[in-house]
Amino acid sequence: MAGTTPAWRHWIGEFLGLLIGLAALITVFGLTTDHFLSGTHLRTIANQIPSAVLVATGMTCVLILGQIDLSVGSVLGFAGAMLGVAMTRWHLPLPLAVALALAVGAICGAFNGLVSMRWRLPTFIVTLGMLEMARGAAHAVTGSQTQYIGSAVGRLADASILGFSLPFLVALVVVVATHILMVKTVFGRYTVAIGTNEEAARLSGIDPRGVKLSVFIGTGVLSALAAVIDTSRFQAANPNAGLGLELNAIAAAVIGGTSLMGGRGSVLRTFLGVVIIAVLNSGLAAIGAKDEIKRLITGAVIIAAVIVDVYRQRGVRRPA
Amino acid sequence: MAGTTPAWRHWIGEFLGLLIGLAALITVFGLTTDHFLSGTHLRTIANQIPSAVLVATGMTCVLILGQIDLSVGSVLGFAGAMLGVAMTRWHLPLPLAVALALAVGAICGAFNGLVSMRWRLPTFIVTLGMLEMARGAAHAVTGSQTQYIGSAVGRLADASILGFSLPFLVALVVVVATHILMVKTVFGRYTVAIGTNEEAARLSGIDPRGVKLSVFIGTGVLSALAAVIDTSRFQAANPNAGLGLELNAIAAAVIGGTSLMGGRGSVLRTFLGVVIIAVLNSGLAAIGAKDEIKRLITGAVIIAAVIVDVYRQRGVRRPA
Amino acid sequence: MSPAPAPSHPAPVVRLRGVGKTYATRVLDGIDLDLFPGEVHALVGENGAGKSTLCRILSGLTPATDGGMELNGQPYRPRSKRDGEGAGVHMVMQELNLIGTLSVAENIFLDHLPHRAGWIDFPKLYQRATEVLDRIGMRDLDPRTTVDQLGVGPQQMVEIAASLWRQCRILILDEPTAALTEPEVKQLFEQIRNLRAAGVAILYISHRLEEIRQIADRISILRDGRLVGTQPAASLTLDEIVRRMVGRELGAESFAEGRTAGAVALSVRHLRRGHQVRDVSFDAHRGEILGFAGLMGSGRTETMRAIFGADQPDAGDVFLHGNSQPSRFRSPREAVQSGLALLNEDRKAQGLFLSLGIRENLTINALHRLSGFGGWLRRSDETSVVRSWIDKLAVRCHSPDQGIVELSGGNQQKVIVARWLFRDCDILIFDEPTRGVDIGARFEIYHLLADLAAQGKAVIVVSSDLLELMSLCDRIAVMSAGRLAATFRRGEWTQDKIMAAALSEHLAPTRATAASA
Amino acid sequence: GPSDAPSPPGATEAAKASSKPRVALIMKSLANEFFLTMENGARAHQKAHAADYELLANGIKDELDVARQIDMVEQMIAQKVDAIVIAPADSKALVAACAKAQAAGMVVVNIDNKFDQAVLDEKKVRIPFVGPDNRRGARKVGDHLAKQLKPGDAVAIIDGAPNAFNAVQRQLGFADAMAAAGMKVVTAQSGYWETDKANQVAAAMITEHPQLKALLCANDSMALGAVAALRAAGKQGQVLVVGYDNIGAVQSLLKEGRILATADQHADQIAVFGIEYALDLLKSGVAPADKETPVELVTAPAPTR
Ligand SMILES: Nc1ncnc2c1ncn2[C@@H]1O[C@H](COP(=O)(O)OP(=O)(O)OP(=O)(O)O)[C@@H](O)[C@H]1O
Ligand SMILES: Nc1ncnc2c1ncn2[C@@H]1O[C@H](COP(=O)(O)OP(=O)(O)OP(=O)(O)O)[C@@H](O)[C@H]1O
Ligand SMILES: [Mg+2]
Ligand SMILES: [Mg+2]
Repeated sequence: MAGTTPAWRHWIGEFLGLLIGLAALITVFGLTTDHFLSGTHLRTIANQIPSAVLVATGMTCVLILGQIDLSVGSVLGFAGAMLGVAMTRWHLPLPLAVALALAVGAICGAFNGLVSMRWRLPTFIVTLGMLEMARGAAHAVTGSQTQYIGSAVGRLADASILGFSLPFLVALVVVVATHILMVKTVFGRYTVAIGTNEEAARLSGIDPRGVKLSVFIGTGVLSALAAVIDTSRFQAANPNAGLGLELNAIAAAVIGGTSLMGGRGSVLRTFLGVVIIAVLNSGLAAIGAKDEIKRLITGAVIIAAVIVDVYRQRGVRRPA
Repeated sequence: MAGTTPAWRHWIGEFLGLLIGLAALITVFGLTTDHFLSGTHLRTIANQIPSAVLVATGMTCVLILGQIDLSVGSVLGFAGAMLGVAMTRWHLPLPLAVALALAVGAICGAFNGLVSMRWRLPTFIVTLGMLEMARGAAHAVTGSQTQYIGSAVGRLADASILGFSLPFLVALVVVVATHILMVKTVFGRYTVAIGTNEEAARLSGIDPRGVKLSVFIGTGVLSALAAVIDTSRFQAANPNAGLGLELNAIAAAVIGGTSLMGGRGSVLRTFLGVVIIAVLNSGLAAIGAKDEIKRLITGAVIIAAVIVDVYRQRGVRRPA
Repeated sequence: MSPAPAPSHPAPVVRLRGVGKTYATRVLDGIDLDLFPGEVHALVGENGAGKSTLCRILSGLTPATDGGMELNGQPYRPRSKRDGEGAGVHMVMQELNLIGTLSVAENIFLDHLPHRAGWIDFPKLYQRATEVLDRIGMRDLDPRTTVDQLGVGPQQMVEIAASLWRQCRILILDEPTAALTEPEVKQLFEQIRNLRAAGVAILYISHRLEEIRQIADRISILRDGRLVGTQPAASLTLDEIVRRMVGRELGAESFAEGRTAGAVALSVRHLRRGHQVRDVSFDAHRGEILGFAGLMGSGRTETMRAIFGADQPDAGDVFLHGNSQPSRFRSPREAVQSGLALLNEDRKAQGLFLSLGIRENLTINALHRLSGFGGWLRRSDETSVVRSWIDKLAVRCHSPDQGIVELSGGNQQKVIVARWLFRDCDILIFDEPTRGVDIGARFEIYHLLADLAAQGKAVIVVSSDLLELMSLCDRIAVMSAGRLAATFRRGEWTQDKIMAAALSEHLAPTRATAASA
Repeated sequence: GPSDAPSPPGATEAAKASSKPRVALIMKSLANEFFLTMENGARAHQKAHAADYELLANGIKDELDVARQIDMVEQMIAQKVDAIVIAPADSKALVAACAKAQAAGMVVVNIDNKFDQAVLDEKKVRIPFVGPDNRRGARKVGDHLAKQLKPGDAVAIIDGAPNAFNAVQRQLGFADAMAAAGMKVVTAQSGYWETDKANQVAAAMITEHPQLKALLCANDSMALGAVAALRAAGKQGQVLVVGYDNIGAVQSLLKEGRILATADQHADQIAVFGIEYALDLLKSGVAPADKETPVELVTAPAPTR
């Protein structure tokens, strides 16, 4: 975060490794497939990632805070389920149903934050509990049935500007806004400080509880927003949505250089992490690689991306 | 870990919360079902947990070391797959095939350790990569087919003493041995030291690399041993075996009071964590509760178990 | 200037020639230094002069950029601390480096745990630890205690104990006494003298120049990374050391003049917390500096933490500004909002945000003064604030965004002092504010504290350095085993009286072990 | 006496009714609508025949968690149930456990996913099977699709989880139908039964193979993902989608013609057949022959293409 290099060099340094990795991936897939490099395909990828971006953004903030949230995927499932049920069974209008879904996300996040603070529990375990509970709740409210909603919700995803869907633009706005929040505001500074040394922050007169609670609620709401987007893309709410998303989100954040020890991370770079994973998945599917090969390559690329990032950091500053 | 309280009070304090929780669970299920409290049933549970115990034991050591290993489940799958293929396709004798499986575990563990140390990568990401790669490898070697082996391998699991299967006894021995290793030997103390403050340990003249590598290899071998046990119980090797096991293992360790920040944890208490989870699963199945209820209860019990543990710790020592 | 030879020892154990080190800037340049067996060689210099860096090079923690070293006439190029230790060079580092979850005994012998085939011989370990602890006067410390239950002082003693049992040829002590009170310092010096008699060369760093005059045979003075000179200790007066260190006269100033105590700002009544704080009552007035003296573990830190809401007291009340309603702070945040400040003694664990820069560390608790609507930070305002504090306290750094880890220990301390000064509180509690701070900057801090008091703020200083308290305070409260044993006004006190009060509760000895924990 | 309390029975009730046979139904993932329907069908049947038997229904969290399902069988052995009706998550790995149950004197009926014959032979056990033929069902769906295409058209298959038996069967059925009609399968990849994963795969397939005329999905959840991918790519109506399972959510898609066809395996009946088999066996002790349950092709009433 700190550095004495001029701003532009700093920026390039921040993103260079990731951009090189991304360019390399795109080149490889561009050369080995016919249509990968087409505008349509890249737009297709862009329109697939919004929910992953939102969830990874929330996860990055939680990780910067020195905590973890394993429940993001389940909360996505639960919020989507509520949206689906609200529209298909209770026939609520779309705005109300969306508000309900977001509220569900906020409540789950608040639960995570409050319970872990009240009893000073590791958030790993509280959110692991929430992972189970929210998934159970998603199945309970839907009766484990995918709720087909139809175009009533689909129009959210269909709106587009310059071929980029509304969800993609929303995700971009959220990323930029969160980045600014973390870098330019008191709140962000507190988050970083708490993630670096919570005790020192507390003794400096910061109340870590408010910050923690806000970050967890924010993450819950972002997961719910992702649920709204997914539901509108599929025009259906699936109680299994978001299964295993937590590891993906963490992987994206870590590829983007976020530290699991807290205090270090950047939402913008997480965004690139998400894009890298999405391009990789999409490229492998375009090649039509066998499933086991896909896994081998995905694993190797995740590790390679982080290695590249380590060299980048060496270039910019010596490791602490 | 050391303390000035008399040894017996120390021991009771260490295990009291967990034992109370366990007793409560058993009582509840004993009252609500017919056959839960039968010797056969408890023995059945005992014979189901060995592989979970082994994996959680390895995970506990990794967590004490201040690292994490997300690949345990996949390595279990891969090692089992190799065992299956070695016996069904290459017709290796059982001891050789088992040795091969253990070697696979050791190699995966060594990869995790070496790669993360060579490039100073977070083990979260390296083992996440290994999670994908080992699962891919498991599918590749088996062609995604479950390998049926038959009684050639089954006899390992069938051997029993006093109704306890050989695997259960093996798991017990491993738990006790690992506990002693961590508490009574130089190696164990170094593990704790590195997990608490790697830099300080390094400055005290400890070389963290050897310890780290050993712990990762050990964890890999334990996962492979778990694979051998599972394969012999099922008489078949399934390339999907161990899916999602990493979170279970971490949950068991954390329920047992292991800190995710490193330096704190006990293999014996992790064992109780595994037992609690197993009893819970088993009891819920005996009731035949609906799936979403099961999930809700599982989530709540995980959180409750840790809350009980927090109160226990308050009783024994002031929080640092 | 060429190094002055120590007359009695013809062959140096270590010979440094032209040693230099460059990070972003040049921090050490052309150091020539000889260490002779059986001498205590003091290294003095301002914060950031390069003392710790020199020690780090000598012990193998970091390589020199240029120059060479010889050990017993052989070229010496350690590539790690292990290398250095293999060659008989040991060091007690400036910052605490203990393993919190391990026992005292395990920490002392961490790299040489007595064992048979890997099995630790615990009885032997505890017995040897007890012996080592005995030697430095820590008889009361149970070697099985977990280290993170100890305060900074005992931890420092454990750290020292961990180096004293070693067979070494060179022992480097980087500010070992910064958190210690007089009895411990005495014990340490006794051990140092024993080692000296056994022919060990000791490189000793401290900002307490009185100590240096007591223990050192020769003194090397560093300024801005260069060696100003090495001379026999007997040939240097205190003033001369200071002048050559700082490059100017500091003069004999008093920091206690021209103040009149005003109304009561803080009164504490019957405060209790566990065994460390037992019925403490006192008043702190506006416009005065109240000192807290006491032995290590006497409960000063615990008292301040309980007042500040960092720990919850078991009983007792805190009144602010003569209010009849007690204010009980449930968190440090409430205390800060009511105008209290507490600077912690353990800067690494409780003060610093190690992976952040000077900027973030300095402004963290006064961001409301640097932000506008919605908490938007005015970065340029912040930069100028940070710069002004860097200038005011002479923090040695090359940019406000330099990582705090890259600063020398004393400069880190200044940043944290600046944090609380900038926050602008009415009642300031400083626990060991000059821990590791050089004499020049110490005077700066004294000036600042005196100014604050003169402005009508209430200032409380907890310090293990009695001389510091005596030159700074209007009153000195003395704690002994958790009780307030005596309070002296300026003029009433003498060093002996204070020590007697500090020991008063120990006349009926109780084991201060962690049996209660 | 007869009681209409649903399972789970309380301890006292159980004691009262100890003469009733206890049947354990062990299913695959209850996160999957198909098995939930199966479970609901069974529970309804038990309610209607509460005097005849008690039901213990359990499923695993994740279809791939074979170990957990084996644990469950062992547990039911310990619980001394009278019969086990099982939809195995793995057609080989569960044989040993079920053989153990038979050896312990329990009646075992295999539903939904047939045990591997070679393994059964090796173990020398006979376990009656009640269930649909996934391959034949997929073939029906594929044949119906082929009628809407011209020979030589490019199609792609989105498979279920790679080593799931029914996934393999459905893939084979799809492939049979396509081969018979002369279609070209340009790519087949796994969507792991999930909407989201299938969506990603489908999106890549339709850009990489612009000539694609149809997507054959091994279940309806994945078909939903495929439909979304088409919509996002603006290729709705140009590429046909078929699914499998006939879940509630695809009904309107079928009507709108956005999904061409799916297959209905009558999940609610499968478990019921299995349970009735088990009860018969308990009464008579004579093992009935395997029974194939019907798979029906479901298409829109009037395709609006
Ligand atoms: N890792 C580093 N990167 C950059 N600069 C460093 C680093 N470590 C030390 N420095 C700089 O080197 C100089 C000397 O630091 P050193 O720690 O040796 O000072 P010191 O004399 O021990 O001071 P103190 O009395 O405060 O402990 C300081 O200006 C410091 O900022
Ligand atoms: N000799 C000792 N043996 C064991 N524990 C000790 C010893 N000295 C202090 N402690 C512990 O260390 C802590 C120190 O107390 P505290 O910090 O309040 O005292 P202090 O007067 O500020 O001393 P210090 O100068 O060490 O900061 C207490 O928790 C005490 O139990
Ligand atoms: Mg220093
Ligand atoms: Mg103190």
